[in-house]
Amino acid sequence: MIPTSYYLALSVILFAIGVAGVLLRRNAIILFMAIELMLNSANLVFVAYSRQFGALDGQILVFFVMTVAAAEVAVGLALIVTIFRSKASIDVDDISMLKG
Amino acid sequence: MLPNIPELVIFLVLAVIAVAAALGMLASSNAIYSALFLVVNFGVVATFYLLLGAPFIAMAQVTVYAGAIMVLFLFVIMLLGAEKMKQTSHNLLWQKPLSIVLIVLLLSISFYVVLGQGVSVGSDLMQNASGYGSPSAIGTLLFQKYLFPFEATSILLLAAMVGAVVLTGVRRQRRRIRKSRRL
Amino acid sequence: MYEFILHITSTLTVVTFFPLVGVFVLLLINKEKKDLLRWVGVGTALLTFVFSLVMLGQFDSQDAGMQLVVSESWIQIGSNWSIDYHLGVDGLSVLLVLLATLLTPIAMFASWTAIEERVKEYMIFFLLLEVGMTGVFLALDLFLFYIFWEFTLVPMYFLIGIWGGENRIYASIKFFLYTMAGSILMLVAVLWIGTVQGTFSYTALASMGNIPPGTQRWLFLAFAAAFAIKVPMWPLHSWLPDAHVEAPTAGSVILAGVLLKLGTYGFLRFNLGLFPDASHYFAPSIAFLAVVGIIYGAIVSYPQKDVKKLVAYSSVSHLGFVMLGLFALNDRGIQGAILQMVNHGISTGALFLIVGMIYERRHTRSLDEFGGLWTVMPLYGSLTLIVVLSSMGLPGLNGFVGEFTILLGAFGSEALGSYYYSIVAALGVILAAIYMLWMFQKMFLGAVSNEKNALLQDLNWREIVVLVPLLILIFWIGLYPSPFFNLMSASVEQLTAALDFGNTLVLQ
Amino acid sequence: MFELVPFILLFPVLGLLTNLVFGRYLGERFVGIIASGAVAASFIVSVIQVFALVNNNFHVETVLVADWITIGKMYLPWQIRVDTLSVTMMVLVTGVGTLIHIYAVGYMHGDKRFARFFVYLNLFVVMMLVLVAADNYLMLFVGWEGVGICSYLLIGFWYDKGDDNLGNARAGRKAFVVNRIGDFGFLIAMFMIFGAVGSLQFDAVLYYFENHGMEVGQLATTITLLLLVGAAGKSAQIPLFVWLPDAMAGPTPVSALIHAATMVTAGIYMMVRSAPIYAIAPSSQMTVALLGAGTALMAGTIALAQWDIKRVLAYSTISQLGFMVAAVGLGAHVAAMFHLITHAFFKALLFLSAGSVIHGVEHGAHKSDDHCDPQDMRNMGGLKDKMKITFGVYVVGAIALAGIFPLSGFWSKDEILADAWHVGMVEGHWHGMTVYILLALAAVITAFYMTRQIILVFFGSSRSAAANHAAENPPTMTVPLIGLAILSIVGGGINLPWSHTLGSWLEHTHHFFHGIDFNLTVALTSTALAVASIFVGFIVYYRRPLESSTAPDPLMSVLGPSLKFFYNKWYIDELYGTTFVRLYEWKARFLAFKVDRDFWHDFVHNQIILKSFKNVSGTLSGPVDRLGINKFFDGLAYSVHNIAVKVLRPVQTGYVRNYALGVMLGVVMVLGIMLIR
Repeated sequence: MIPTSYYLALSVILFAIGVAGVLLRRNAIILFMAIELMLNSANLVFVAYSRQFGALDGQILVFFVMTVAAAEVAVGLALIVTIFRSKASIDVDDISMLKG
Repeated sequence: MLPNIPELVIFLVLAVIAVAAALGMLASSNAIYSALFLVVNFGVVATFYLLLGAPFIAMAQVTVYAGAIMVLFLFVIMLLGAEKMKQTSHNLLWQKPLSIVLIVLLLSISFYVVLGQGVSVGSDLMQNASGYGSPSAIGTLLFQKYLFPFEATSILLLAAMVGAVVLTGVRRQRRRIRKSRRL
Repeated sequence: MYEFILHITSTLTVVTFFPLVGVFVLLLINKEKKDLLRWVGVGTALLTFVFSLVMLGQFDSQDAGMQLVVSESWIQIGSNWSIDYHLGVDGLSVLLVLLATLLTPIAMFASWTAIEERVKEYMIFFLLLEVGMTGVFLALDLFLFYIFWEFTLVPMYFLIGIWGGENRIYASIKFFLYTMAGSILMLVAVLWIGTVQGTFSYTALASMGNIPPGTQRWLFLAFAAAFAIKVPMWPLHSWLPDAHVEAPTAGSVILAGVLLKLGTYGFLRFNLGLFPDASHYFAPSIAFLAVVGIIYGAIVSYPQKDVKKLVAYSSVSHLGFVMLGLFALNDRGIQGAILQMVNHGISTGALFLIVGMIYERRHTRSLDEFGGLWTVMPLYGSLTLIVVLSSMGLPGLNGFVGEFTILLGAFGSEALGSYYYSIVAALGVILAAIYMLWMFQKMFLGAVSNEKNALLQDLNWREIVVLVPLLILIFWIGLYPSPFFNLMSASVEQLTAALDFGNTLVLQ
Repeated sequence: MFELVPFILLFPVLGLLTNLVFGRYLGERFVGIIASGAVAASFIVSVIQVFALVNNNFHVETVLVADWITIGKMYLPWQIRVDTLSVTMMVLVTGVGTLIHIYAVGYMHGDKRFARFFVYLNLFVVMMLVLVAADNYLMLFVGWEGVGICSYLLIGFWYDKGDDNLGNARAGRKAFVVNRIGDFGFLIAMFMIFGAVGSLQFDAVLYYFENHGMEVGQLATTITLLLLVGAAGKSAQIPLFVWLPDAMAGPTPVSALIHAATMVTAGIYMMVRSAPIYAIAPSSQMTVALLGAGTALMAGTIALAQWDIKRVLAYSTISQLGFMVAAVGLGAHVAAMFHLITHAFFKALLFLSAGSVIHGVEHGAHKSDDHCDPQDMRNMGGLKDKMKITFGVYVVGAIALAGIFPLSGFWSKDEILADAWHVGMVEGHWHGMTVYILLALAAVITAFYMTRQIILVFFGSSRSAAANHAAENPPTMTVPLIGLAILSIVGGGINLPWSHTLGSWLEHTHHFFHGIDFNLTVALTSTALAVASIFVGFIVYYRRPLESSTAPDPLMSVLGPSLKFFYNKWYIDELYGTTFVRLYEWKARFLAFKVDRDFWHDFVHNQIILKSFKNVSGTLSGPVDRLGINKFFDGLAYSVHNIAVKVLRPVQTGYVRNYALGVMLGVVMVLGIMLIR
């Protein structure tokens, strides 16, 4: 049996990569993918601990995280589509109308 | 219960594939490639779920994440033709180095915590009876203890759908507003 | 739930808060339907009067203590601070409540044609005023009393401020600030009593009666400050003429008819009730101020050019009598004073109605404009004559009964010491005749000099209906006042006994 | 028999109410019938009471109508007292009242406020009966002020006439205010009585004073003096008589009924009623006697010089009242009551006949439309053959008033003089003699001015066209005149010196009402004096009759300046006017405008409170607030603003990734902190 700490280590790495994606990449879609990745790493931790404590609640939470992710993607992409239609670019840095 | 070697090997191999796929998603300049890399990553994570005794979640992972969401991504990428991003100039000067520092910092802290003395991960992994992660178990738990969150998420999804439709269907709406103003 | 309904339908709560039902109904009605608004307003006031008659039915005049008591704990602050919703009626307050509930419908009915704009707000303010007034008379919890006392100010302020005469703003602000300033001291005293004595309820405080004479004095003065302004006693009266001159007719009817009685009732209930020794100590000085008020009010009203100012100063003089009666500290004086409060409410209320009627026709109040109205408006002249005689204290009408008992009480009262108070006060009777007949002569006698007076038409049925109940009362109290005296004799007996007991304390 | 008593009061009230309500719709005749009928009915009932009293062997009866004020031990009921004194007054009031009502029907014919006049007259009779029938001082006081207000209303009946249309109203107000001053004294007396006795019922009070005798002498003196003030106010004695002459502004029946027969006698009735209190206060009795005699003489002198026919009679009434008050002062209560009754007869007669003269002259003036003052004797003269009945009746009244032998005036006036003589000579009190001398002088003057009046009015030639066309009045007026004339002639019979019928009759009320035996010398001297003065009057006026209405008074040659002094009423009106009235006006104006408005309202209120408040709030708001606190906080706000602009705005770059970086920074810091702690 692989100890849960390994899974944790893995999910942290994935999480870090996700964060790097968000911070570094300028393409909005890649950004979304990075977020999906981060969520996925969180799921991993949930399932790992669910196995460790033997309680299915962890998995239920994963289930909910998934639905949230799906909803978030749907809305996100719709946003990208509309922004693209008005700005003809999905570069995150172009969208800075709300400058202070 | 120390991990027996073959299991460890499988875990490490899969782990490496997952990380590689993630880095690939990150580095690839073409959006489609990164999307595909992500699909691979999701697949590997699904297998991890199987290892961790959560077959239903694994299946859900594959169908929902890899299937639905990534397909959506691909669809949007194709719709917008965003495979090749034209490099625009204004890059934020100190964005890149600071973020790398922060990521490294994050990694170091978490590793310190995870592998160090912090979390007593405990090796007494209980090997539950079979059908631990089976759909019937999850189903019973889901519809008893978590009934309310379940209903709430359904509303969330509904809202997301409506939102998406409204956002994208903007053109027809604008014409109706302009007409009312002219009356 | 049942207990809650039972509590709600206890008579005193109904009498006090029924007008709020009227206010609610008024709010629903569209403000253009003026007549409907007026009918609802007057209807509610009449219904409240009917309820107060029901209260009178349940009132047993032999029992001297508080009756129909309603007591619910209302605000609980910490351990010893309990302000409770405590109402009760006894001999002292029953007549005044009836006066309030009688005068309000009359005043509202009288302003039927006088008020044309913003009728809805007018009716609402009037009903709120009635709630305040009945509340003051019935409240037995000092804090609740204070709340009602301040509450009456607000509607009156608006009544004068919105529907008043030319510089009504000045008058209403002055009225408001004057009374407010006075009542601040009272608030301090109320709070002091609440904390030290541990309870706000009047009945408990009255029975405890262990306030040492020293503190009683400054408490007496604190209360007296608020009430003296309201009465108004002599030096603090300069708000009254302005308030009366600027107030609309119905406003000054209620202002003179009932609001001035809040002051005297306050003296009677709280100063005499709670601080017997201080009352004995201050009786001569307050009687002196009262007598000065009588003479000053009577003399000053003679040369006034404005009828309402004349009647206002006459109120100063009449209420001087009431104060003299109160501080004679014997049963004749106090019963006379209470009856005089009612009489003054009736006769001065009627006087203001009459002034209102001529104001509605001629839109002026200066005496020189009138003359010879009796030939033009015979009925109006005769009714005014009766009211003038009643307020002048002609024997056989209501004014005399009150004044005579007060003077008799003041003459023989040992609390006042000397009988000169009552002799000088009796001079007021002569001066009253002078300015009252002067007013009557300037308005009604002589030939019709001013041609504008020639074509005035006499009273219409509405104005007659407004005056009739007051006239009936004028004759009834004048000829057969014993039912009124019986109502209050038991409670006054109890009060004078407590006062005499207090008296012996001072003498030791 | 006594349960009928309340009806005495009830009838006039019913008459009053019917006329008040239906007055406008019933014709003049019907209103007159109701009013006089009501008074006649109560006259009949009061006569019945006389017989009831007789067979109740004169025992006092009290009938409770209702209880009025009861507080603690103070009990004041509406209670009617039927004893010999009150019944006599009731009979007098209702009897004379009825005759005058009948007369008034004729006199007021054609007046547009006819019904209202009879309402007031009935109201007056009710109030007078309340006064007379009262069983306690307070009910008496109710009647007292009641008749006062009725006299106010009736004097000012023609309120739109009189000089500059306000004269009558002003006269009414003057009458009421002066009465009220008298009532003030009465009020204080009542308080003292109640203070001492604890009740105001006559029996209790008089019993108290009779028993305590002299040791309450001091209290009794003050009470009696205060009662005197009240009586002086009501019965027009020296200090407070000024209102009666002006009261002539009212219609003549009013003057006859109120200002001759009934109301003015109320003061005397009250003093007779409280005789026991006077009995134990000799000093106040003396003052009463002297005051009465003084008034009698003074009023007589003024009457001497008046031209207005009614004013002469008014002053003569004052002087006759002086006689009665003097009699009460001397303790001769029976003589006072006797004179009161006879005076009521012949003075009412004189007034009514004067009224019919005025009415006749007015009638003449309308016919010949020569508008001269119908009441001024200078425009009259030679009326004896034009108004025969009035002339005859007038002479009877004049002779009765002068006190010539067979008529009532002689007996009553003579008894008073006899009493004065008795007190002066027999009991040796000096004030008795002075009173006798004053009263004798007054009697002489009375005889003189009556002859003057008769000659001026009836003899000689008529000095104006109006007088020339004067005509006799209809029977409704002349019949009561004749009735009253008969009463004046026969009136003396009720108390002939040897029979003392009235004396014994009144004795049942108080034991010390006693008549004194006939004193021939006094009688002879007074008659001789009267005849002499008539003769002198005859010489002065008949031999050199007045030619024109503007000719000076022949008496001027005789008395000269003092006549002018008398004519101007000893300048008392002017004296009062300047001292009291003007002083009061000035003080009232000073108090009202200077003290109350200028000082109190403007100065204290606007200057001190308002101005100071404005200054304080001004200073507070100006330098303190605007410069101080405000500036400080502005500065604070400005600095906050700078920080925001310089530092915080650039943070909001608008790039999503920056924000993500921020979030990441936060996450890392939180982890670090959790790790360390």
